[in-house]
Amino acid sequence: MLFREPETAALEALLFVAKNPLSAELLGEILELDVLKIEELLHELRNRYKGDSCGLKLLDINGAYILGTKPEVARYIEILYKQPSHALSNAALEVLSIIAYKQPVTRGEVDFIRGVQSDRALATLVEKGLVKDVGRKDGPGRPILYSTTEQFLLHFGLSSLDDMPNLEEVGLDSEDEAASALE
Amino acid sequence: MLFREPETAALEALLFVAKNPLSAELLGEILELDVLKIEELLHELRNRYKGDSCGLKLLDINGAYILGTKPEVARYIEILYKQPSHALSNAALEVLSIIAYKQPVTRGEVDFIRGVQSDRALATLVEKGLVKDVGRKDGPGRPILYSTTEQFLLHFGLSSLDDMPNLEEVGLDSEDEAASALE
Amino acid sequence: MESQKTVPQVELPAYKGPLDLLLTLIQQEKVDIYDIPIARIADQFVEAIRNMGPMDMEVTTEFLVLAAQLLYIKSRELLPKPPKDEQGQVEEEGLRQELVERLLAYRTFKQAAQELEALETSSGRSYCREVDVEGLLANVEPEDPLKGLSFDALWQAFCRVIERAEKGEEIHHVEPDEIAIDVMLADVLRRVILHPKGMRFYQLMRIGSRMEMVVSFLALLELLQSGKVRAEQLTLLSDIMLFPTKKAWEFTEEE
Repeated sequence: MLFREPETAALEALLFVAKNPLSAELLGEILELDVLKIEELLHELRNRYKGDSCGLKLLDINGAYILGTKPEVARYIEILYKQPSHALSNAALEVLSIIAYKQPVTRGEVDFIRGVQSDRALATLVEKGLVKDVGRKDGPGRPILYSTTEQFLLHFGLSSLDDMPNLEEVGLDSEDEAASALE
Repeated sequence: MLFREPETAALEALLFVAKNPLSAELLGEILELDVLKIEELLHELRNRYKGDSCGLKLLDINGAYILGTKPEVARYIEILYKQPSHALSNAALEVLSIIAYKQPVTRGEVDFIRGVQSDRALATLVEKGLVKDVGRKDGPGRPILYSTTEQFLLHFGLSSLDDMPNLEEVGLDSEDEAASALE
Repeated sequence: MESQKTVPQVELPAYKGPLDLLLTLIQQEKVDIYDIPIARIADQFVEAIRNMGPMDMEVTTEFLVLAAQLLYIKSRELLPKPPKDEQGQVEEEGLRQELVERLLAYRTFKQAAQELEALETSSGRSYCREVDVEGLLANVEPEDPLKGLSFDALWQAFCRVIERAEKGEEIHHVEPDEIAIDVMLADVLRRVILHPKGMRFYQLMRIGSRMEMVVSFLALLELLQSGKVRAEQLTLLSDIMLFPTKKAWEFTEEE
């Protein structure tokens, strides 16, 4: 256990910097040790990483070795690297709501309803996979038609667009008034 | 020692996967621990790596942390990467020392101090990522200014520029005069 | 000359420049850098360059420049000094002083370079990993951009659109008699579209002026004529109800 310490250190360092898994043969060549000895040192490393306070792990990939992280710590790594997802802007929400209610719809139609340009908000929605291009509208310029995606339905727990609250049912005050007057 | 084991493991894993050194503040945010606690866990890791059979090392670069390999095992890594030892030439070391102590500095200033052209040595240093272009000096020709990089700190095992060996005071004073004669 | 015998020890390619060579010669002579025996050192310097053999032209030039400087200082010192030539005296001192300063500065950084070299061997040469972030995250699902968003928030966004249409900001900010028919046309159509279950004609009025009513009515007539809006009046005295038709969505083509 106490001998071969420098070689164990070198072995660990090699497995640490390796870009691809290293075979026991290659490790043996570099460290000038026979493969059996390498296997022994690898075993020692594997044991060392077993402790709960250790976040590293010896990965054996088709008989070649490399250091990796334990699955238990994966979520922290995700936090480190995940792009903080920015909440959708008000403009994007407005565009999304219009598309949800009146799909398929063109950008020009969305612009008209909102009374302002919606190109940037629309691009964000497409990029985030909430809205997609579903074809082109007949007529001059053949503008692109947009609809919501499955991801949109999934998020709101809707199995289809028919499950969307009805614009007529949810009601606007003035609109309710108007509707009741009508009945 | 025995509590906070999962956090220590996560800390080690974060330092392992980090692309750049991580500050204690960021680590604290990810692990939901205060900075003091992080420092404590870092201390624990540092001690763990002290063993001769350990090839890793906790690097502290400008107050941020990352895992690296110990200097003792460098030659094995150089064999793995099939790189000749990346030790620097004397000329490169001279250029580097001038840049390190006088940064930001132009090539002309370096040349003046050395009394010889330094372009080739400087190009090597830039290529190795030890030195970088940090802008241009005001004045005729607007020459490029060079400074050292984090890679420089790593290469020499320094935590920050403050860890650089002290220069003889006399030397620096007269040198400043000489350099100002150039400007 | 005696000094010439010491010169061949010098292994020239090791010199990093003329200052380095000069410094080495001074160290070999074991003389104070502030009190260089210029005549002797200059000769040694020139001799050393002579022994260099073919070298990089630029490097050779740099050595020659310093050699010339040394020889110049030497010649000044050897010349008998005219008693009243104070300026010459000052100039000579200045040249020597400048040389000393450059040597001192160079020596400082040469030492610093040696210290760095020692550091490189003892504590440096740490290697970090090359991290493949994309690989790390390959199995991670991208975060839901709708995370934390309730349906209510989406609905509120829609209500904001409706409110804005109701307010008709561009209408309010214009004097009623300036309301252009096409502005009013878009405004009326937008509001009718947002009331799929119908809205009363009088709801279109915001200001209530006669001009507004006339322009709104003209806009409505045009919308009725183009078939984008349908009007209903259940009884003679009840309100006129306005509904969007399928054709209401054909406005973009006109824009």
